[in-house]
Amino acid sequence: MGGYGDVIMIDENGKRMDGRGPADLREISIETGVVPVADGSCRMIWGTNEAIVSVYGPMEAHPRKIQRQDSAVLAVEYNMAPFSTTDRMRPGFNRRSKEISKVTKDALESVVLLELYPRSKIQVNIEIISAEAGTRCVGLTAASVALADAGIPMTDLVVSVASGKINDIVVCDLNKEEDNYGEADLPMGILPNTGELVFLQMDGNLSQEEFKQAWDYNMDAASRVHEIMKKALIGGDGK
Amino acid sequence: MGGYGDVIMIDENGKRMDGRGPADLREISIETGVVPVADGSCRMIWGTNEAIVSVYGPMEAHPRKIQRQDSAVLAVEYNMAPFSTTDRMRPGFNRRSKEISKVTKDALESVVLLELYPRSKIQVNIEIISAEAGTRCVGLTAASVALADAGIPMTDLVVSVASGKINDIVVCDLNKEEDNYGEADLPMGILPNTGELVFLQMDGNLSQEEFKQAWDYNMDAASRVHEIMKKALIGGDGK
Amino acid sequence: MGGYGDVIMIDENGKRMDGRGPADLREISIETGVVPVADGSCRMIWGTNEAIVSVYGPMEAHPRKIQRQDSAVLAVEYNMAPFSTTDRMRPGFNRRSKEISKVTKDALESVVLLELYPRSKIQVNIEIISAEAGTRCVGLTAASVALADAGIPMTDLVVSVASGKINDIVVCDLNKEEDNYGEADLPMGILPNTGELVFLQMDGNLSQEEFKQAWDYNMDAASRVHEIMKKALIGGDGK
Amino acid sequence: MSIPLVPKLLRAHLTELAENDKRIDERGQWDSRNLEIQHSVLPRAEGSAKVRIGDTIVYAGVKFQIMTPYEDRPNQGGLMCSAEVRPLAGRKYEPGPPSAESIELGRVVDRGIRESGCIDVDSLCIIPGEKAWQVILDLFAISDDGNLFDAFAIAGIVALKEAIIPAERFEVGEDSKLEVNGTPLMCSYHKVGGRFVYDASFREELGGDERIHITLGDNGNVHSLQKGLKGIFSADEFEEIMGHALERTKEIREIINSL
Amino acid sequence: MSIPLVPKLLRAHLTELAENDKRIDERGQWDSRNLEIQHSVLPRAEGSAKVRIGDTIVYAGVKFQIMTPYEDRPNQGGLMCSAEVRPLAGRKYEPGPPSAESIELGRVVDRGIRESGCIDVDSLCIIPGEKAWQVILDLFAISDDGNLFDAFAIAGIVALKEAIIPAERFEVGEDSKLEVNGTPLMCSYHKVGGRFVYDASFREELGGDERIHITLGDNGNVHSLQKGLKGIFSADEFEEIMGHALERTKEIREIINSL
Amino acid sequence: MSIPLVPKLLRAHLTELAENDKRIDERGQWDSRNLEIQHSVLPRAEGSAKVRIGDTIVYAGVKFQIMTPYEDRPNQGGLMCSAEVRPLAGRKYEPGPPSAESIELGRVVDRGIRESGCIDVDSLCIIPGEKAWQVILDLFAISDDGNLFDAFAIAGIVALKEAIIPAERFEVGEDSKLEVNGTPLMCSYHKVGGRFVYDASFREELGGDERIHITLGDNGNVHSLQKGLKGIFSADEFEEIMGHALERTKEIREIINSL
Repeated sequence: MGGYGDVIMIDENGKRMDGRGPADLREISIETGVVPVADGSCRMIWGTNEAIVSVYGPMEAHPRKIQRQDSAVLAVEYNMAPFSTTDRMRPGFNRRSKEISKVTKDALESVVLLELYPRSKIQVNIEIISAEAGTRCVGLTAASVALADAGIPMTDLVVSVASGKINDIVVCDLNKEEDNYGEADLPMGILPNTGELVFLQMDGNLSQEEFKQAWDYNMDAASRVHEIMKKALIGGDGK
Repeated sequence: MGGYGDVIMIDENGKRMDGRGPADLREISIETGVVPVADGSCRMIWGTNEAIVSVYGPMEAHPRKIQRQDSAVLAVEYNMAPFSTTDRMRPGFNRRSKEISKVTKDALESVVLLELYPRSKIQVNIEIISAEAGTRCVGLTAASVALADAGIPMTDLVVSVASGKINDIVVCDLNKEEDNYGEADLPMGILPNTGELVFLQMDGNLSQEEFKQAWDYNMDAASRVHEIMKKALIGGDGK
Repeated sequence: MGGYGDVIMIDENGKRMDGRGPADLREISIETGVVPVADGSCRMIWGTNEAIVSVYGPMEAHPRKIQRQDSAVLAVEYNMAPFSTTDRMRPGFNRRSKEISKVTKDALESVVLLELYPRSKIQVNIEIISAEAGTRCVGLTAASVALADAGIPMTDLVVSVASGKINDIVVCDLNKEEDNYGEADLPMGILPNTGELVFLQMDGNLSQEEFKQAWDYNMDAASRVHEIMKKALIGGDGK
Repeated sequence: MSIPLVPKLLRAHLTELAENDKRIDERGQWDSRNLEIQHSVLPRAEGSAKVRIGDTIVYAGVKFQIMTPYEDRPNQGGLMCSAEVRPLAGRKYEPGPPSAESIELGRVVDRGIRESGCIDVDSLCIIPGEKAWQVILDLFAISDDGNLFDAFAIAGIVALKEAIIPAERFEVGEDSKLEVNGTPLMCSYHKVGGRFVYDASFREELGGDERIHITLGDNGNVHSLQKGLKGIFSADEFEEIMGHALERTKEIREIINSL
Repeated sequence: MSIPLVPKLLRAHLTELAENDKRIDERGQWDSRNLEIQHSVLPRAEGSAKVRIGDTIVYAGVKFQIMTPYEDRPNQGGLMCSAEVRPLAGRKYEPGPPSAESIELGRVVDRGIRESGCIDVDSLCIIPGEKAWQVILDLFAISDDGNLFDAFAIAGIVALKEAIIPAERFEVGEDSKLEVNGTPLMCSYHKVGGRFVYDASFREELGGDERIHITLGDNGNVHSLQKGLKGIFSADEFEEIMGHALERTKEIREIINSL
Repeated sequence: MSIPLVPKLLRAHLTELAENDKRIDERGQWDSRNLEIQHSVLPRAEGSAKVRIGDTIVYAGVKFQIMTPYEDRPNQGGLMCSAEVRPLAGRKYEPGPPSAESIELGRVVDRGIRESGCIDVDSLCIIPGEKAWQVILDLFAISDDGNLFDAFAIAGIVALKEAIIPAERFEVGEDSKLEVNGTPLMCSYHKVGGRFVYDASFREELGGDERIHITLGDNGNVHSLQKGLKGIFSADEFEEIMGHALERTKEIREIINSL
């Protein structure tokens, strides 16, 4: 987190700079089928975040040494496009992207029924086209929609949201300024049907009480995002 | 191209700074067998360009995954030696060399009878020992001679020459100063027996008329270079 | 070598700055079994050098293309930990480490009975935890102890020591200051039972006479180090 | 990029179609697929465009950085053009360092724009010898159904033409529009079934031979040419596609100028 | 790092043990292996520690460099934390660029220390806008028998707490102790045989599912969390391990403070 | 570089020849192949040489760059020596990052020249603390039929000895000859069929054991040694080859000095 600072980001009525209350989400929309050549795909706009995800597979895993006898392998590429950030993001190896790719893969492997497709490979590509704060949540959520769009069986969708702390107050779904000057960020990946988790990260400084508040905000927000995901998958425009 | 500038590179009589007329080539010589350990090789000196090319193969392609069932694979490495340029050329990955390797390979694959050698590999290595302008043409031309020296069957040799534009006048075979200050460069790879093309690039600014003039210069020059190539291959010293 | 300079490193009585005479070694201790998860291991402290070596294997060599039909392959990794030097050593590719890995491998391959383990692999990892001068000697010596600790059959241990020249005088086992300001360094890898060599490097400036003196110092020191190695391997603490 | 085995059946099919003057998707030899151009699509870019040709979709985004001019050209800024085709855009693309194919792609699009002179690098100078703008044009593929070259070239010039130099954010003056003098455009031709066609689809590329890329400026001048892949062509063939490119670049230029 | 085939027999064995509330090495669910902490072990480092947890052994070393502060933070130095697990430490580790696993390892340990704020980067300034200290914490594995995360986290904070800024060697003043405000500590839990255990050994990791890392500060505040590997967990499970972590970090902190 | 299977038949043949005091190409144990040295062969280099030993052919070229001296040695320039063996020179060489073999090759040749002190780095200073010359010696193999080490070492010193510092082009004074004090030369020996031979050919290298490289200065002083590859040798063996090297370096030095 960027650190405390003297920036006032929430007024005495609990209104945030962009007009939201503490528990409110930014605007979200989801569209499937946006990569015509892919087996499944999804665009998710969340505030001014934009992620595009494509899914290819199940297909033959090659080279053969990466094949598993009793399940499919899942490969996840998370990447930020060079024009996705205010300062241009240089293409190439990036430790942050590598870690997010890994934890996203860990989360998705927990729900995809990989054992149905031995020796095959499912490739999930997450591209952040425009970044605002919370891109890993947008990427993971959009990836689960794209997998569903590709018809890959899963035990549940994954909804990922983050709450955090600004000016010592816990709020849901930090925007860019709140992320820059905030004091903590708690992204979670939630299975909406059971409330269980497949993804969890956190950094900053939260007391045990603040931590519980942020946790609850995320749980609550997850069901609202879940509704939007379901609408997008049954054919609505996701607005 | 380096851009226009005020440099006068051709006088009122059409004489260029090195004394050549618009359609004249620099001096060219070719020698084969210059890499004793190779299956075929060639040194081509063209102005103060010097390229050395070695050919290895047909030999077993390995690893096996690069093998093709119905033809040989052709691999081409174009590289500039560190001492080939006025400012030292740093060894290592280089996007320009990578592109030239690829288009040279594309050109040579068009004439080599690859289908005669299934599962095998032919390796062509082009090293620019001294660079003057037009190194890709020298490399491609020399490579076709080295392939012939290695006894690899081809439908035709490839003659590569470039014409360009200096001081708004189209001329053949730019030298270094002409290339630096010139306004366009049109390298072509020509099959001398049919006048067909296997290689074509161009950058700069040519009107349709200028373009046709440059094209014609190249066609014309190709037959002169072809004579030198044939002499080198039947045992002359290529002068 | 760092070059001559005006630094006085040996007094008129032949005493060096750390009190040693010309033929004296720094203090040495060896402990085996220091990497509990490895098949064999060794810590060697030599002056303020500290090397830790682990050996894994013989184990299956993979990928299969590195296997040899009639012997094991030996892989050696020499590396300096980032905190091993006064100025932090950046992790990653390093030409010096690559060369030392290779010559150490060349030396060890000369004594390990690789032909006893066809198709398998023996991995030797040398990590310099603290560096003082002579790390390649410490690494090679410790590696031969770790191989013995792993029960890998060898024709002999390898003892590696270096002599050099300071203030025009030949001395044994240069310390850090002597290495920085000295004029030559001659590291050798010696088989203590036969006096034969498996490793030899040298740089600097030695007359033929000085060279012979340094050679003799190394031969002599080798038997002293050999005693310490043997004690460590039969269960003493190596002091 | 992994190389698929040459799909012989596809080649045979394409040849048969060509003999009857047909294409695999019913188009005529010189027909383009549906072309859609949008601009101002990327909130973090200083200029941007999205181009769709059939099921091929690409983005272009312009960013600016401050550079120190080269010693021998103290009054010039720079233009850098970078093309990325990541695994998102098709199952054949793999992560990792750029393949020879995508290096060629980026360099050919770059040359078309650069050599047309539409970006006057002298206009990018801020303080001679000290500071100048570097224009970075990033081309990014979303979906590759063939002919990424033309899609990138169109998206690139459209993004440049709307780019705003963010001088205020860098504290070196007021924001202003990037000067772009001209609209260089590329037309790409692929030999499929023995004859060149315009705007080849992915399947045509897969079963085709060589391709030729022509970049022409406002006045029909040639700024860049490239022949790629294995194949032989004649002067007559080239003349025919050059003729088509002269017409087609005019049409696309009108669409762009009316955006 | 090569990926071993999932060892099914080991998993079955671990599940059976868990059903009887046992672990493979006889420990209870929340027991740690023997923990040994040494400091001042590296002659060339400005601060160092060696930690042994069972047969897992790691070193941490602190070095300092002089950096130019970033333009937007002229009064701040920097902290860099780098973890390396080289082939020395286990037969599964291979030389070459860091794997995704070791990148995660380094970043998770880094975040725990960084986010606790125990290093005040403002205190690292030497000359505002010109010179500041960069603290480099290198974590290095000697023997991996499981739970490198906790071993690195303990070694890291112990090494920082004894580090001396070598100002004299860099000719920028007198040597002084690095200010470290607090002792953030990580506790790691691994799901083995269907339940979380503390301080998993290598064999438990091999036959287990997801792991969770919790970093807590002196006052029990949360500074960093990370869930790794495939697996699903519930809020109740998490609450239980958080409760244990609150206790265990206090115990370890006492050991460290009494060194 | 791909590693060929040890060619057992070749080894057996070489051993048999050695037992009869013969070599595969009829040479005596200490004979060199034909040695040709040319200088001033590269138009773009500031100094250059071409060396042919039998069918082994190499080039060396010297270039200069301006560097900022290191802080602790403000009056010194630098010498960099880089060896490249690209696929041109033999079917076993592959493109890509340098192999351990070619790293060793470059470093051994470099040490021979550097440690002899023949380049006085103090003489390379232009403005103390600000500008100094960096001498770059590039060694480049054209055809590898064995003993690249000696070919590189000879070509390197010959190229350096004729190099002109291009001060005018860099606008820092007048061109002048690079000072080179001495002619360090390397002799390489390979154990083939159980005994060392001088100037091994490619086939001898392929079927041989260890090699030893000795670099001697004008007065017979030793400047660099290297033992490479698997193999054991005795003090007596070493003494014999050192004796030969003392003679042979004198012969080559005379050839070079008479060029």
